[in-house]
Amino acid sequence: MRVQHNVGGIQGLGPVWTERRIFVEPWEERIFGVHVAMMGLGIWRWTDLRKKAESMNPIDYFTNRYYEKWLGGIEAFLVENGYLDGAEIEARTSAILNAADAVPQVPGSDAATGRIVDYLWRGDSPERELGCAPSFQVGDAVRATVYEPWNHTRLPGMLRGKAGVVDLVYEGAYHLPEAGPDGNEAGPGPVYSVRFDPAALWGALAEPGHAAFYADVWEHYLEPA
Amino acid sequence: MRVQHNVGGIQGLGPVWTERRIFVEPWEERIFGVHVAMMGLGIWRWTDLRKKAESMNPIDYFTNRYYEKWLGGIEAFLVENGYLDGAEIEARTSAILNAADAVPQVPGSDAATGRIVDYLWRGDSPERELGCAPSFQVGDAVRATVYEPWNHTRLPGMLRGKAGVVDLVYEGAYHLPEAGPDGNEAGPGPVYSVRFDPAALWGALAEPGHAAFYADVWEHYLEPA
Amino acid sequence: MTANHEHYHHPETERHSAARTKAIESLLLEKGIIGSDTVDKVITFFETDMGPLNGAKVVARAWTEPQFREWLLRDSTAAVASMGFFGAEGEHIRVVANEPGVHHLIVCTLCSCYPWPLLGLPPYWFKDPVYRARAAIEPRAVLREFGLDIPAGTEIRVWDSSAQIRYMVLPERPAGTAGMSMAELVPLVTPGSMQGIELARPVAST
Amino acid sequence: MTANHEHYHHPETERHSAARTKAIESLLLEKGIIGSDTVDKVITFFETDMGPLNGAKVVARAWTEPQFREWLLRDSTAAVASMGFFGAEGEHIRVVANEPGVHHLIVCTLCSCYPWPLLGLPPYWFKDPVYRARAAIEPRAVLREFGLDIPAGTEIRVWDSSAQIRYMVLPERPAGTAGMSMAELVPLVTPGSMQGIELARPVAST
Repeated sequence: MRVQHNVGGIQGLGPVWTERRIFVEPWEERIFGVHVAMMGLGIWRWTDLRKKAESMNPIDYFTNRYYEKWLGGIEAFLVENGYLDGAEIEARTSAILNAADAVPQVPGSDAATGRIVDYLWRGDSPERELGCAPSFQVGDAVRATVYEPWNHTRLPGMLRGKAGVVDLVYEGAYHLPEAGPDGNEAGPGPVYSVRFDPAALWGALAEPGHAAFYADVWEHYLEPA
Repeated sequence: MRVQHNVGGIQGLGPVWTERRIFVEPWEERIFGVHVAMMGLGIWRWTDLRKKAESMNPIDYFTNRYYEKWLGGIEAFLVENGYLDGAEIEARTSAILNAADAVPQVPGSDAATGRIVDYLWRGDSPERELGCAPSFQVGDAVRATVYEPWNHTRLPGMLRGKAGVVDLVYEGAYHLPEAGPDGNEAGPGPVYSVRFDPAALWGALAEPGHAAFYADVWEHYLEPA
Repeated sequence: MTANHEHYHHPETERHSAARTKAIESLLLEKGIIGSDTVDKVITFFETDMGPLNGAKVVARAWTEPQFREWLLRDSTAAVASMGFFGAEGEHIRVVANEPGVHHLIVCTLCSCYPWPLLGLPPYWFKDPVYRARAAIEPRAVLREFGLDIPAGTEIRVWDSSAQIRYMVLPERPAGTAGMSMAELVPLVTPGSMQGIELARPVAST
Repeated sequence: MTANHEHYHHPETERHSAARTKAIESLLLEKGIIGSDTVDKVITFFETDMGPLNGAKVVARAWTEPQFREWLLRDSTAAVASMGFFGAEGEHIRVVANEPGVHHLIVCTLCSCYPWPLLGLPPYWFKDPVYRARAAIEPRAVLREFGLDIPAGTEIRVWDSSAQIRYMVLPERPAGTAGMSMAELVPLVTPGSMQGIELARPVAST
């Protein structure tokens, strides 16, 4: 089990952290900017970031702040994919720690900035042509499949094996980037908004009176209930 | 979900701690002795300790050492059940921290020690008379029920909804101390040794070639598969 | 030994993370992968073009134009695009409307999906695993921690953004705002009211 | 930021835990709930009466007496009780025997169930959540971390003590021990060999 796939409903975590700021340290805004640049340049996708987060040590996942996970994921990805060298990151980090002005100022790529701003305005929709009609319609009882994802999933773990009712059929089809050990991604398919009864998901642990939990679920994960 | 009910198969935890000692700090041996005393005197049961551990903040559960959980559980139980007062524990702890010889020496109960050693030799079997014949026999396909335990369970979470084969029917019946919100314990019932295919439990995450995972499962948790 | 709530700000760790971030940015720059102004441009973009003021304008318009409200709830993506709000993480938008007896709350249990063009970037609470774990199973208790008491008779609907649709809550229009202009209404639409952790701000009693 | 492996020994925390333990023990004593010698007696009990030497004697006898071995595997609780090994956490014992092509490993994924009368108290690795998580799903990798390589052709059977039965592994008798007495065999039976994390010690080559 990857704990990160089963976050919804974990017991005993204590009070919510009600921090309303987006960034709590200046470096967090910078690493977010690097992330957006990597997205806009096609260097990585959300899926790559999510794979990193979903494969973390679960204790680190819960104790590292949000952007600490991003920083770790971005660095590991850039090294694994040959964009940067681990040793040069180490050396540069040490240089910066030892003397704040150690970073040479070079112009970089102007074209890159344009592409990135363009991405922010265009977005990157996973919508694809629908190959065949959706199998379910509004009001159908559906059940999420029981399986253990290989490393990345878009089916929240608490839904596995649980039945709900289709509340909405989204138009079109959306690319599902989940892959098994063979590396092939599931690909495009219909997506449904499914209403689940919280008591069916969490039994007596669900808050009394909690009536409606909705999740967006790919047809890939559903069977008739 | 209580993460503590789903420990078997959690991914990404890193290397095993191969520490072979039983106690790594002298106080651990003392709190273990207090635990045994509480067992022998009928002050608490394993179930009480387990309830405390299973309801912990999961991050604390994974990061606190074993006997840190016992110490926390024992202290909370003794206070909740009126054996000790929280304030007197605090005051005594401070006194000890400030002066090592602050503990008055009093004789205590000699009879208690005898009862505790007797418990160690007698044990405390949960075996009970079997009310009715076991429903399953060796070779039967069985499936563990899908449910979310209220606070304490003896069904490891990774078995929920999974099918296995009865490998052995234990003689007699055993008390199952699991209770729901109403506080009533499940009571005595047959127990089976059930063989599960690791790939059925954990899919592609199971170690290649891992062929056999056996668990002892109360009939309470089983249905025909 | 409790793990939450301090969220681990150790000056040494932060100093190291800052240096590491700067190292990565400066190396990407030297290799010509990004431009010297790239990260600044991204940050400015979210300060000027993608923030909760956009969502507030959508809400205020829905409060004042019944036809727009109907369009917004039927085809959220097109309706908000018509006001110029679109882009990354806003390719597919769904607006859910609070009404008497129904309160909506958004969460992303798997990560931190959020409608950037309408609300900007998500606040820390939305990204923290504790909110994500608890909003799903005990929304009423979570809302109380944000200071919002939802009456027992009101159904709370929790929306988990587990696919590519990004959610925004259309809060109820506060009492005593009849006849107010969009410009007057927009300040009442707090970010929290569009996430479901609070109601739109009541009109100040003068 | 990795959470494992240090297992959090902070002198201040340990000092505090020690004082708290002493506070609880001394208060229970003052209230007449326990005796002044209770905790010492318990500790002595495990040093003298319940430890892995018991299990080693059972194993050595099973190696040398086929009839006892048969009884031990058929009715473990009765067989070990006949040698004087019974008591708390040994009310229901099950001994599983290694053989060519089959290796056994014990775990308790829910807590730390362990056959006290045969093996004493469990070592830290057995109680640690990381062992409990990983032994269940990847026993071969875990055994390699203990220095034991199980050939691919050997089936590893993992036993989870999820009810009240307590497990012990009967390791295979090492080669070259024919004719050895129980007294000579007992030292070959390490605690790890009865848990499944190692094999019985080979005979020292002289």
